[in-house]
Amino acid sequence: MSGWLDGLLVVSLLVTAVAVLLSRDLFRAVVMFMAFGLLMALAWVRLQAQDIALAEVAIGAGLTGVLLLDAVSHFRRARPQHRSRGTE
Amino acid sequence: MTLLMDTVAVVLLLLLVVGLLRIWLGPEPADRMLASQLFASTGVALLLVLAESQAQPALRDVALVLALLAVLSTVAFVTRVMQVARADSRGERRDV
Amino acid sequence: MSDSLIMLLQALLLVIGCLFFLVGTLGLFRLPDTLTRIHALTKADNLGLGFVVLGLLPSVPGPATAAKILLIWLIALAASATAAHLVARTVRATDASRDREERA
Amino acid sequence: MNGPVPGKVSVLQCFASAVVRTVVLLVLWWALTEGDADAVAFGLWVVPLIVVLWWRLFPPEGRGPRVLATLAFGGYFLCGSVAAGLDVARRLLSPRLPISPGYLTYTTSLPAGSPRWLLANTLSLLPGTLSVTLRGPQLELHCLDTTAPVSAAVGHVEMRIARMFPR
Repeated sequence: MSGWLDGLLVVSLLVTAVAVLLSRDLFRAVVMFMAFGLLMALAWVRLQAQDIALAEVAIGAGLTGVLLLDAVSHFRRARPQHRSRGTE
Repeated sequence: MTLLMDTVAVVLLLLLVVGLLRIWLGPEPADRMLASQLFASTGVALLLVLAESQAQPALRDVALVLALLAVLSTVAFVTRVMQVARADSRGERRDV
Repeated sequence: MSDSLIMLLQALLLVIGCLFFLVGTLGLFRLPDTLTRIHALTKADNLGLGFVVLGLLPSVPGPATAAKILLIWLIALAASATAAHLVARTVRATDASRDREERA
Repeated sequence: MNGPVPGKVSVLQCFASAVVRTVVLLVLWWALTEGDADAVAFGLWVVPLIVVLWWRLFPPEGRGPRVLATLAFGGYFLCGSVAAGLDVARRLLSPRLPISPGYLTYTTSLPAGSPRWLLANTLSLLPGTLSVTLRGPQLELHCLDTTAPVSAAVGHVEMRIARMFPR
């Protein structure tokens, strides 16, 4: 069963990494990156590196997410035509 | 018991991966934040289950930190969006 | 005898927890708009986490650890209730400002 | 606005509040360190510091919540959140998706401060309601099913919270 867990983890890490790179919407890329941070932490857990997992959760999923979200909203206010709400 | 816990972990990870789709699709930014909330709660459960099945008590601390810090990103998102909405309602930004 | 009974109970609680997580994820996809998705996600996921925590309780080493994982559940509960309120308020505010834009 | 009213809090209440806060923090420390004996000495240093900080940030406001009513509310809340989860599951799993979402504004009679926030936050986890905005006594809710008697249920929760906080 652990093999399944590791395989799924590897696949989802690759998927999120590619998604972060390919996303045209910056906000989506940031949220994807936060998801990537959490999955990375789980990967560290599976590699028996609990201390790195703790740091990854705090920095990758927590603080970097906050900083990037802040940066994106500044950027979006500076260039309003890049707003994701493209329904009109 | 360990087998059951590992199975539970696989199921939770699978649900988490399905949640990725909502981050990708989510038409509104709020939908994407919601999916990241799903990531936080499922991640906490996953870490607690792994702490038992791998017998690593330190993972409970990781789960605690995740539960505490996941809100921060939501708060950051909300404060920024609310500022933009408030600026909108004051009529500062009519450049759409 | 009672050991296997407890294990059965544990397995049952863990499976119920997984089912609630499944409901939460399903809600994210079946429901039509953001606010109803917040409903489903907040309620189902917290309950799922609660059942998983209950299922893990018998196998933790001591009462302090049991208290700790219950504490983690309480924190997750408070965090997600607050986050749900905040996201809902954001949705309301952006809806309102979009209405204003359309009227303008 | 929600600071303490001067002259209202007696010395006895201050003492009781200090004891309760210290005990709560000690239990918290015990749980966080998983009962580790090496960490106890450190905790005995940290806990008084945090009590002082807590005191300066949130001075005691008269009597705290009633113990029995709080326990009763905790039990009610747990049952309610299980009911909420089952309710959501039932609606999602039925093929017709029986929801009729909508807003509802409720005017609460609870005093400002923690009782109102407790009401707003717990309602998000109870069946069919989600708090959206809280402006003064006006609580705007989003309901999953507007055909259900939501107002009565909210009134019930409100009454239970009012019982926790002595006037």
